[in-house]
Amino acid sequence: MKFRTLMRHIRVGCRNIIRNGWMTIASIGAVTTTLILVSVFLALVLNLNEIAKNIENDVEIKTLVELGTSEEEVIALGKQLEEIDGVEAVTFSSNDEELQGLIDSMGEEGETWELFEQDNPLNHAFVVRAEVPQDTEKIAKEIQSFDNINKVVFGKDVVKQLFEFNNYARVIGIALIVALVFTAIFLISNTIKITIIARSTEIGIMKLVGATNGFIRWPFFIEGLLLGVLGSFIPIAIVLGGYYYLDSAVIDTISFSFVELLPFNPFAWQLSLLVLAIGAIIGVWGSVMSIRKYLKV
Amino acid sequence: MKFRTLMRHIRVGCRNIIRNGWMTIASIGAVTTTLILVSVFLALVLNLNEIAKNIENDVEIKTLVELGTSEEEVIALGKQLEEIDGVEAVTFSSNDEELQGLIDSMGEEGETWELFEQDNPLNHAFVVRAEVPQDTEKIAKEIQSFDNINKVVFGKDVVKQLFEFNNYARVIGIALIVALVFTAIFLISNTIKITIIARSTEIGIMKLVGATNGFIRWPFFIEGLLLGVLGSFIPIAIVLGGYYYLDSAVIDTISFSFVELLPFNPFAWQLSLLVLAIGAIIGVWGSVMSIRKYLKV
Amino acid sequence: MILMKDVYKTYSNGVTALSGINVDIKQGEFVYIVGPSGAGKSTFIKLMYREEKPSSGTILINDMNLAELKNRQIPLLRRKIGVVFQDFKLLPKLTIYENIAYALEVIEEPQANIRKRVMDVLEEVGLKNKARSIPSELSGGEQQRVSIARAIVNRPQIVIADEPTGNLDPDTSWEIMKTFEDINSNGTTIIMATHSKEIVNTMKKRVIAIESSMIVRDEDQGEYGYEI
Amino acid sequence: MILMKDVYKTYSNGVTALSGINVDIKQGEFVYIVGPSGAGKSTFIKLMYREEKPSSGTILINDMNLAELKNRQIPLLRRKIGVVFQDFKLLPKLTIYENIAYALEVIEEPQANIRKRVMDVLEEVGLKNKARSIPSELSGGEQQRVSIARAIVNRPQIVIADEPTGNLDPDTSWEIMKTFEDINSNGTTIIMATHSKEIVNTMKKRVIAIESSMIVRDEDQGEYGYEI
Ligand SMILES: Nc1ncnc2c1ncn2[C@@H]1O[C@H](COP(=O)(O)OP(=O)(O)OP(=O)(O)O)[C@@H](O)[C@H]1O
Ligand SMILES: Nc1ncnc2c1ncn2[C@@H]1O[C@H](COP(=O)(O)OP(=O)(O)OP(=O)(O)O)[C@@H](O)[C@H]1O
Ligand SMILES: [Mg+2]
Ligand SMILES: [Mg+2]
Repeated sequence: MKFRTLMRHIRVGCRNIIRNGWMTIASIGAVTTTLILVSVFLALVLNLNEIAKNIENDVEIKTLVELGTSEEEVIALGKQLEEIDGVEAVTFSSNDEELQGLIDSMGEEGETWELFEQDNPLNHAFVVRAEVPQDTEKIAKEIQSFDNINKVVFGKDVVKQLFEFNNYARVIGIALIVALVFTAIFLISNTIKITIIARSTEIGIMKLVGATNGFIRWPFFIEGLLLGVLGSFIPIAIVLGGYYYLDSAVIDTISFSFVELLPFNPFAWQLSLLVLAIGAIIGVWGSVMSIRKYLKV
Repeated sequence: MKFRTLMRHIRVGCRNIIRNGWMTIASIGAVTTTLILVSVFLALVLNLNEIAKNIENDVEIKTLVELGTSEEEVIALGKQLEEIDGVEAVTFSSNDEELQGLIDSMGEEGETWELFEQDNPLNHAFVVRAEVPQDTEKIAKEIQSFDNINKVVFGKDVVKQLFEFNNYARVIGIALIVALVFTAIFLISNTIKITIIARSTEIGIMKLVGATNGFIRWPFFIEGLLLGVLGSFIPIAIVLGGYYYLDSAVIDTISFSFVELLPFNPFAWQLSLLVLAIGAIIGVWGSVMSIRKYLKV
Repeated sequence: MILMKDVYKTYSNGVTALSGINVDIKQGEFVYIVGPSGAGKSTFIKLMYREEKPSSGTILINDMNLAELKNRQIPLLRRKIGVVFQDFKLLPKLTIYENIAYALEVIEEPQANIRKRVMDVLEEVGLKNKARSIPSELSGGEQQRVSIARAIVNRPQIVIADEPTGNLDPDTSWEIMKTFEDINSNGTTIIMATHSKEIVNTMKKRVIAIESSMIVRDEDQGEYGYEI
Repeated sequence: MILMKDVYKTYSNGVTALSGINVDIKQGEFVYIVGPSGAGKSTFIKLMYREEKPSSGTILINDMNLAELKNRQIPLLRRKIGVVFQDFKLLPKLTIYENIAYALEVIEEPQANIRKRVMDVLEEVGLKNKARSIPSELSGGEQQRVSIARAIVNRPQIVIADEPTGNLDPDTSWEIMKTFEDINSNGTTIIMATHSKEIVNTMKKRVIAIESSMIVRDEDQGEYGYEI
């Protein structure tokens, strides 16, 4: 293809965008709405995923040391714990600290227990945190086999439920996103297909006056690209604007410690780029696929 | 309009569905995908809402009775508690029951506490449950002002966070649904609009040979209705089939007590009906709106 | 019956297609409109069935003032006028039968009548065997005859034909002209734009010649030609 | 140059439009195709630029065997042939200028050449002032002339015209015929389906008469008419 022909195709592609008026508006409208859907969803699911991770990270294993274990043995046990594969941090908590914690956690009712301060019936404890929360159970089992262990406690059921729930949620989230992206692809290329069906007579005429398939396809290629790109502008604006607003203003007023959004920079930018890419690719793909049928003979 | 003319319109509407071939398939495709999206979402959000409600319902207020309160006073207090506005149920739990509960909840570690069984330092307690979970805090305050109260305990922070979180989630869910329904409306009517733009020449010819606007509009009305109804078949099948599967098979394997789906009957049926109605209404509305432009003169 | 007074038509792109048209056509007349390509013949015709509005001037059809016609009255006007369009204007997805039947369906004829009338008129234009074809399966001349059939199927008071023989061979043209003469003799007004010198000069009728948007000649029993 | 041997064409709906066609047209000839409406003239023409494929038989154009032509070679064939379509086939959203320029753009002419050729050819058909209009703003005859202009703009070796004067008044028709004669005298082969007795009988050329799908007459310097 000669360079001037390429320029011609680009010119014609842009011209068609303008001349097709309503059809163009309708196509861009379809691209815009579907991409808004996709991007809002992506932002939501990715952030929920992040939140789920934060919650999981709060899970710890409490190792109670056998009563009457000597100080050296306790120190050795601490070392041993730190050396376990996948352990991130080990914190020691003496039986006095444990009692104080118990009293504190019980509030006023805890006062009753203060009488035990002289004769503490509690054990020393190690708080172990896993690098990967899913390893928690495995690590707990390993600790159980050590010497001088009175008991290994972690919210087994709660954690399991949480993980299970999070895993389900994550699978559902990813499934939804994949479904949504496919839906978007379908809807956009569907819309473009209809506009091209509406132009099949014109494509036929072009062929009759000696245009090759490539010559006909190129302006549609450009047009599809433009439709996709133009259609992704509003979704990107919404992603950037909305996310910025959420990130800075709203979150401050919500008081859950575990809710922490992915940082605006680079997350929102990456998402915008992704949306732009989806729009452009589907636009091109939709229009090129749709004319194929009319280019045969 | 004569009856035979109405029959003619219905016949022609059906005929157009068949003759428009690709356009019909593309339109139905758009309706189908958007309605799948809407219905899966509706099912999801409504069920999550239900789950959130279940969790909230688990919240209770524990009222500890002052040590040394006489039996009559305790009984009177129970009556008083039951008479509070918005209280659903009041359960009494003696100090022995409380200790047993504590011992049980602590597992093996709890054995240490068994020595207290002779000399129970715990209070009697009432467990109060609010009718509307959001009233919990208000009721707790009221109880605080009663006589013979040692302490009123409820997971203040946890509950508040949970409610807050649930409220946010619910608002987001409803917002998403509303947005999704509007998106569906837009996408479907957008698709139908394009197919009608593609037929604007034909509409012009009809007008030129003496057809009134009503005469032209009717078959489009029927066609839009059929598009909407046909397009809602697959989504309904997915709703019914998928929900039935989830309700019966999958949920059994998930072990969270608070996860309980809305019952298949009537929920899935209602949802199907809703989807059918949305499809039909948008189909009709989209096609009737879109030809308006071409009916002017 | 048809009266135009001081009619001007300028299209939105600035082209003046008709200027100062004055015409009076009586019930039952047969009128040829002649003139070179782009003179304004089709525009003249389009004004009568209100495809186009005049820029100024008065048009009366059957005492209906087209300037005062409400939008919802336009279909009633068009049902009284059968039009053969220069570009046929057939509905591409309907069969020939359905295309012609459409003109009867809009006036809510019973199915049985429709069937009979359509087959009769298809017989008349020699296309009975094409009833189930769609327009794109027809030759140019066949499509033109379908357009003619549709125009006359509901026996309108006025038949307006824009070059109805442009795609027809001489023999078929004469058959069509005979049909037009038949329905004209039954009292139907016929207005026909044409380029056929042979037809105009053989079948002598009133001739209105338009050139460069003006009527340059209007004579009964006229000859083809539009030079002044 | 153009050779048809035992060509049959039956459309998918069962209509036989051509049967047993044998024709040999030499480079530089001027041939009229005549025949009644629906005889098969347009089908005969459509076979040559491969809008339709023959059901059986051989067609050679410039020694290209159309039966063996690959899909991607079809555009090359069509660029050698300028076609005036019976229904014009203009691109509705392009201006007249753009419509004609399209035939030059496909062969990747430089812009400057395109501009000059298009304006020249518009001048030739008398539509220079309509260059910026779109087809729907043109009269029937004007659209037909645009189709003619597009067919001859890239100086093809063969010009095929399907009733190119059907919507034209006699004067304009003669101008177009003069243009055809001009390019024919420069060596271009011209094949023209027509219903105009006057043109065929005045401008004497080879006449191929088709009736009911068969060639019933093929004579040099023939007259209009297709009865055997
Ligand atoms: N819709 C339109 N918009 C703008 N200009 C138009 C329109 N229709 C026709 N014209 C112009 O108005 C003039 C008259 O057109 P009209 O169709 O009436 O000619 P005509 O006499 O029917 O010609 P022909 O014999 O070629 O059909 C022409 O110059 C044409 O270009
Ligand atoms: N695409 C098609 N499908 C089926 N039948 C067709 C098709 N095109 C033409 N025909 C039929 O084939 C026959 C020949 O058609 P063709 O167009 O070749 O006639 P023609 O000689 O050009 O007539 P006219 O002078 O009216 O243009 C006609 O009976 C027509 O109905
Ligand atoms: Mg005209
Ligand atoms: Mg033909």
